[in-house]
Amino acid sequence: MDYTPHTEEEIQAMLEKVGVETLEDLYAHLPEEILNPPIHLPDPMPEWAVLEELSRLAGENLPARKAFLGGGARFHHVPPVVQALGSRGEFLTAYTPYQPEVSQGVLQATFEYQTMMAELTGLEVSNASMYDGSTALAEGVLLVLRETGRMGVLVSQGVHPEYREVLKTYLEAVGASLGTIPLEGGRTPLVEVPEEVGAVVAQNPNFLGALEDLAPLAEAAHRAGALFVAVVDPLSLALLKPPGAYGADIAVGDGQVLGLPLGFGGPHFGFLVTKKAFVRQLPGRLVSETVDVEGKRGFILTLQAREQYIRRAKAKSNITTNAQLTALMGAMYLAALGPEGLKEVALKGVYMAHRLQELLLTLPGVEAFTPKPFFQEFALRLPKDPLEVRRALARRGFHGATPVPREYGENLALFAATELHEEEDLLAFREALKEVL
Amino acid sequence: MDYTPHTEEEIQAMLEKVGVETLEDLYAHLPEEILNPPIHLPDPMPEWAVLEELSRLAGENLPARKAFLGGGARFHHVPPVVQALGSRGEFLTAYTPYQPEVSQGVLQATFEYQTMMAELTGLEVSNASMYDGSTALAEGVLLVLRETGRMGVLVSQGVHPEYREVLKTYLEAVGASLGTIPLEGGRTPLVEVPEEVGAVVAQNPNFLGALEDLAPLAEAAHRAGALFVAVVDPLSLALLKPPGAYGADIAVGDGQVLGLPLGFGGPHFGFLVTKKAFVRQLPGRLVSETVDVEGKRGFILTLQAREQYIRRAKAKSNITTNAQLTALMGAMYLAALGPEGLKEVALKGVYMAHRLQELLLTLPGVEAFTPKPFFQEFALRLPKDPLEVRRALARRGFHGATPVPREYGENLALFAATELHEEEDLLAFREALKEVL
Amino acid sequence: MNYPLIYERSRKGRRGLRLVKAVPKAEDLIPKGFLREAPPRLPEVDELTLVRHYTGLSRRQVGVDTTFYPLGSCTMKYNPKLHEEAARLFAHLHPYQDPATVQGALRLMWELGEYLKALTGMEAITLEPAAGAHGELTGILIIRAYHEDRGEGRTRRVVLVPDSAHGSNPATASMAGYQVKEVPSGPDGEVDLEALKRELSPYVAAIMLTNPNTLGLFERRILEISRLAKEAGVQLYYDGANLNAIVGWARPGDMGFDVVHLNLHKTFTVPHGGGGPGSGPVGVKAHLAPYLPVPTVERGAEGFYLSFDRPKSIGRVRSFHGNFLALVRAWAYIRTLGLPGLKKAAALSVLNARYLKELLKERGYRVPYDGPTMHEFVAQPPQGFRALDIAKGLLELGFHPPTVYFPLIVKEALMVEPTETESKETLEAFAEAMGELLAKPKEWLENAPYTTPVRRLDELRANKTPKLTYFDEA
Amino acid sequence: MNYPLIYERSRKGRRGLRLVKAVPKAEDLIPKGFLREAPPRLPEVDELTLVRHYTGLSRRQVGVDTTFYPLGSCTMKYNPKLHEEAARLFAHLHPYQDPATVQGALRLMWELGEYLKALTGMEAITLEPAAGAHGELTGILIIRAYHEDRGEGRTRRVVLVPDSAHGSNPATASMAGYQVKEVPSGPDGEVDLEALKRELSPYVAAIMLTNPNTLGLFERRILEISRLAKEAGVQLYYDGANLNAIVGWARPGDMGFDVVHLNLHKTFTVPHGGGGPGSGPVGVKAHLAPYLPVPTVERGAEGFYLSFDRPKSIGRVRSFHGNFLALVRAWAYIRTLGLPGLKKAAALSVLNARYLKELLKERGYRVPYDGPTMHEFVAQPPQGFRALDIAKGLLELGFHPPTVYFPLIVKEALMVEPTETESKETLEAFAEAMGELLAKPKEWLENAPYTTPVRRLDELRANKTPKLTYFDEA
Repeated sequence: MDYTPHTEEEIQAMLEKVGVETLEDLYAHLPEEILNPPIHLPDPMPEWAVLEELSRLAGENLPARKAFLGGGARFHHVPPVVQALGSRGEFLTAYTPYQPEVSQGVLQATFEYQTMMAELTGLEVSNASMYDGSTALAEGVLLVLRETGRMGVLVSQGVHPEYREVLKTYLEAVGASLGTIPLEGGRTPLVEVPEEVGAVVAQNPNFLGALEDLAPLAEAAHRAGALFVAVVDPLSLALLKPPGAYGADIAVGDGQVLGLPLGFGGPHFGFLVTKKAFVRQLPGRLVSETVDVEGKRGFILTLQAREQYIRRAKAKSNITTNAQLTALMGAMYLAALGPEGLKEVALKGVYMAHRLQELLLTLPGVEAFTPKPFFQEFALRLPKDPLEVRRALARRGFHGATPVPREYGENLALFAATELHEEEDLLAFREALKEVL
Repeated sequence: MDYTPHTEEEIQAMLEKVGVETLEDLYAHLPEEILNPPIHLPDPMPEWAVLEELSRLAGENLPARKAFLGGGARFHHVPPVVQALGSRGEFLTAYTPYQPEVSQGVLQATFEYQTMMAELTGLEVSNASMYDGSTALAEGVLLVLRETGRMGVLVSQGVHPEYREVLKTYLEAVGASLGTIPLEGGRTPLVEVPEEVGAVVAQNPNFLGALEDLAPLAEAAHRAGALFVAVVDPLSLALLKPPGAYGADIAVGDGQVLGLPLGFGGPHFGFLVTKKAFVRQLPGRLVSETVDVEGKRGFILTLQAREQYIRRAKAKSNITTNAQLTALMGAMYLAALGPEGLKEVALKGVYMAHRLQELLLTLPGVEAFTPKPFFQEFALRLPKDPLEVRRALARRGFHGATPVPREYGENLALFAATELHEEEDLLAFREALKEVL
Repeated sequence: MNYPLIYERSRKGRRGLRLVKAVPKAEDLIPKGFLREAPPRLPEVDELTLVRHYTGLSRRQVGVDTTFYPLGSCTMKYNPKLHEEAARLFAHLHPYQDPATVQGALRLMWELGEYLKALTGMEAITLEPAAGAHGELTGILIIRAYHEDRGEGRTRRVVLVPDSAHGSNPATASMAGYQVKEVPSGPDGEVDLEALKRELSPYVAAIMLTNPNTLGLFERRILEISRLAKEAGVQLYYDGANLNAIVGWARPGDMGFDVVHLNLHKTFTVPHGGGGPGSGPVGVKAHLAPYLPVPTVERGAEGFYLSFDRPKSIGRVRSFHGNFLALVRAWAYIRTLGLPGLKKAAALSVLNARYLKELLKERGYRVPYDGPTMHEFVAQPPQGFRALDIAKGLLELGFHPPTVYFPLIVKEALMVEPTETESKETLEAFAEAMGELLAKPKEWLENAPYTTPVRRLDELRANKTPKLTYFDEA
Repeated sequence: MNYPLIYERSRKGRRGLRLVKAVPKAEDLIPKGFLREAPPRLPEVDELTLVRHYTGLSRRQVGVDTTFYPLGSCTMKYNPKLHEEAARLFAHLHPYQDPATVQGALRLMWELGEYLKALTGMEAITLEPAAGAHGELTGILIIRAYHEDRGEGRTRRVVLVPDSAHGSNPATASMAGYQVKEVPSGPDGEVDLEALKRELSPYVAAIMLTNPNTLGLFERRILEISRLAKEAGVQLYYDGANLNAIVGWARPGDMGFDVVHLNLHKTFTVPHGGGGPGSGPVGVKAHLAPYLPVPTVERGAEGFYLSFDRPKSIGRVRSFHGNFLALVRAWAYIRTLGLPGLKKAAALSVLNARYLKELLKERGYRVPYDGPTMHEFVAQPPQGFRALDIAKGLLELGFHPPTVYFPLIVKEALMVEPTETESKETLEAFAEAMGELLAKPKEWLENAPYTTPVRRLDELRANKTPKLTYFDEA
């Protein structure tokens, strides 16, 4: 099974037309030394056997439907309606909409996505998506460096450690320097912003789940001529003050919490939203409304001079493939829930997370670490190595206690609760945790 | 969550327009005694909780992916491509195509289905589908009685016992009589067909899996002025002589083996195929090619004067909803495999079933019952009650040994193998059966 | 340009799905005499061609997912995508598995039966019938078995149906061997009680009613009808096609009905699938329980099981255990809405229909039986317009038309059922379009539609020289 | 009529999905200062409206599932539906689960890594990058780290790319802080070897090549190029966008490449999704393995695990473990085809392109670099025709056009890649259409398309006064 339609007769007729005798002849001009290398792959299988083998592999995993794991990805409901619409063949198998006349589906849906992300963040312009939250952050900071012409970046320790690592990789590439603002009491303190710093970055809710008032830091950044980049949880923005309202020039984040399957970490999507003033520095695709020759409304890729396939070495980024489909599914999720529905989902998780903390703090040796109020996750100090705790919980069929890197302190672990948890789930989890501590 | 779009304001505005004050008022003219009865239902749940509860229920089942169960439904591969195409929203949520201008999708696909079923059976006219194999048989026999004006039916014991039960129910309703031809040596013997008999019915492969040469019986039926109805396995027809070639006037059967999920028994689809001569007696929907006002080819429901919504009490059947979507998925399956692919699937199962019989006959106390050659299932006589054997196998994670009704003999069970089985599966099953016998 | 048939896309020797690696030889397994001489002429296409073909066909098709679809008595409401995922959870169960390995499936069936009994006021139920008409046949056979059991089988040979009934009612009665007699509707569109009284006799086996009826009117004298029926020893049959109007608000059982069939693909959101598969459970009062078809799902000490222990049963009506995956969807729907949700849905289906009726009347449509209609109503275009042309004109304007020419007692009938899942502005847009059509030139209307995948088709030709397969010479 | 925006379908107070029964109050949980003052203006729609909106949008969109889509260098091949079902099996795994509970997922990643190494001739691999360009950046950073580690980081500041390269190549080099220098193509369309020699120096860090290149030509002097690179201490980078032409037949590793990125969404059938998500694994030779990003998947005594033990690593390039669900699809593809299937697919992708090239030449199209092209080729319309008009004309005839105006070294370029999953008659129909366009009146061409959901759009207006959100005043 190779999905090719050719019959033997057709292959013969086509070979004749192109003037060669065999399929091998099509490769005759390649250097002989490299042709037909020995390659060892498993034998082909019919599709039912592939599915069977995959089911076997899937069976070696313990899916974590009602998990209490946090750390930048959480268990939320994945609405079947979004999955069904997002897997329509036309959305799934289209390319980047370079021919707008036959791509209004993707283009209009992207325009709507851009609108929703701008609304959530309180900013003006969203691109069509980035790979994930971490690369959205890196690209957002690079945008700032281009805009400010500075090469210094100051990032709060409250930003997801993996995001900071990715940022570091990207910044080293362009020779920019990266400083860190250590958390104090689980929150980002107000610091002086040195002159060489172009971008100040903080996360809200931060990696430990705590809500932060970032307005003073944004103001400090602006006073120093820098721009402020906020890393945000899009679900939280149903409830929380949007970054645009506390002075962020750029908001970035990851869309997984908007109803996307966790998929062991991806694909989700990253978003990057900013002010109109910076639009010409924006990496990635952008869709604009326009009209056709008959005056009918239509949508089209715009400001393409920023992009690699036009601008090449002078492009704002090398990004081409992004996370279009998962971003559209995020938009479908937002539309499916609406402002009220989204707020309810946010609130329920906040409530359950606080309740969970309360319950877990009754266990001996467990101490609070993340200050209140937090969003849907929080860190606790455990009396044991969190790696061991996580494993012992898994043996009991529970997933919880995401180990927190040592830089934040010893024996810390993240716990999350969402709209999928009810009181009895929390109680059962507490019992399990009690047993393993 | 009730899937209604109305806001409170809209409801008020609409109530005003229709001249009542509350929703309750819409029921004010119903007799008071019956209004608002006490009804106890579980509380509403959000959809994630519904899915959770369903997953719990699904978890109480042991799905039978590589099962060896037979009896008119078997485990075959359910191709994802067919599932994906069949679940396109337009196919899923359309009604009966009474408005052909906007229903060419369903209509053309049905026309193609009709063609494929006619080809498989070697007959001329297929209706658009019946509920399942058993009701297709019942309706096929009723067609014959209308056509012949006789009230007697002779059915081979080789016909699936549940189909015969359904036939009995339908025949009693119209006061027709039903006689049975007992199997001899696992096959239908040639018998005299009495004059009052309008329909003679046999199944090939029969309920025990054995292949039958039904030409002599069909001839005997015709000699007596009766018509011959064949119950067939559509997958087998990739390989076997079609009923049209051995004298069947009508072929009926169940489509599950054409790549449909078992779904604990349904929905599958039934098919009913006959000769053009009998088309005006055919129950159910029929699609014909025609042209539109511009001469463009199109498809439309035809000969509707046969149907209940036109003919009412004089209709050929009361059928209206049929199994349109599952029938279309059967046609998709046939098109996905093509004649060669279907033949390969049929052959592999035949091969594996014979190999399975060979292996199981090595077990002490196990005796052959179905004569060779058979198709993809066969009966064995076990040294124990098949109900117990089936349960003991299930405890070991195997599904096999469909109990055969006593009328065929004591301690008989059906075993099946299909394209999904390989030698190692058969060996593992033999070991399990050995342990439980 | 004609959209190609899959046969026209076929190429000799082309292969799609290959499920078998090493193919055994037929001759080694099966004697030649059993084998077919020529392979069946099935399409030979690759997988991409298959996908393009059916994707393209689906794009030539409308459904509730694309279009407002107000077919009267069909209840074209939204089919939640949740239910498709729900059904997938149960895809791989064999009907003959050991019952111990399908306890979840059996429990679901048992629970659904309890819910449906509660909602209809019935005392026993079968989930076996595969569709509404199949349920009707089952129900009427149960009634027949009851009369026979009481020794009245030979005398009670007539089934009464109102002249506004669905065609399946008389067709069912015929299939069950009954003579059908029509009862006229009164001037208010409800059953003419006096006429009914005249027909009631020891020769009558059953009355089949839809309530609300096909005019959308609730039979207000239903308690009297059921009292009269009971006195005459006549069983009262409830056609559940229109249950959506009253579900949760009133129960056929409380109205005095003895038998009810439900269309899970109408009231309970199982998708119509272009005409099926559906599901048609039948609920009965206790006195009819002995006659239910087998098997039924029962709860015992060791769990749930399929019971065949029903000596007076009418027998089997279908193989296996009914359209189980349809039952899963109905279960999910009921559990999602609960009683409050079901009642709200019903009431809004009525409100939507009433509202739309007002809008259409404002635009010049007539409503001959303009009583307190419920989930549907029957309108007529103004004098001089044909229902058919209105329907075809609607297609051009992007709407699916209502049911036309039914019920038969209304000329040029347009039977409109908007359902509760449609929004106020959709109803308004539809009414707007209906109004617009009346202002179109006659010729425009008679030739509509124009931009659909095909235009008006030659039905006569299809009837006179039907071409029923690709290879048919017509 | 404009297709409505979801915002235009929105109604104040309307509700879709409700996931929470009892809603806690915000004020009880979070101090007011943290709360937003006004809710975000998100659409307020019911579920049916949502379904109709996006179903309708999808019907205004073409994809491989609907249409021949011969975009050069994009490899728009069939995306098996099997893979969607495969991905669903792994939907609910959290990236931070205990590794003991994700052994199946880790094994799949490890196995895929082994397959890709075998197919590219590489010795170590990362599955982390989320797309081709992301893989490019990763690969170039690895090269940079390597040079820096050897103390040549400060001198080697130039990356060479051919003038026919994908735009992402120079853009990537820039992002990695390199200066980009273009190497001209020779008259045969391959890299000008003499020009390349002139550019090679101790200041060069890497050469980025696509092979076959964007003209569809295999760089026949690749072994000499790689020898020269090696001698000059320059790392050779392979852009995998065009791997589909040679997969199984020849390996970048054997050609002397040091780094390879793969586009799983091209060669390995991950659907493009309207522009992503994809996946861009990067394979390297052993000397570059120390610099791979973390984490990598390793096999140990206790099973599979994520390894962070790579002290010279360039660091992380993405959160979590890459686009895992894309990896599942690629794994399924490779296991379905095996080596024979992959080689056949590659060869037929070449045959299809060669065949189509002949057909287009017969119809008057020119092929400026008409060498032994492989999976794609670059054509030009006859004098006087614009590639853009040909593209728009194709839309009217029901085809998706090829890539236009790329590569930049060919004027009015039409870059055609049919892929192996297209049938002979599809290629013929496409060529027929291409021929037909040349016979159309100039005016017809310049105004095409006519019957698409929208016609030619005002791009200038979008650029000058972009309107980027519904609420944007433009």
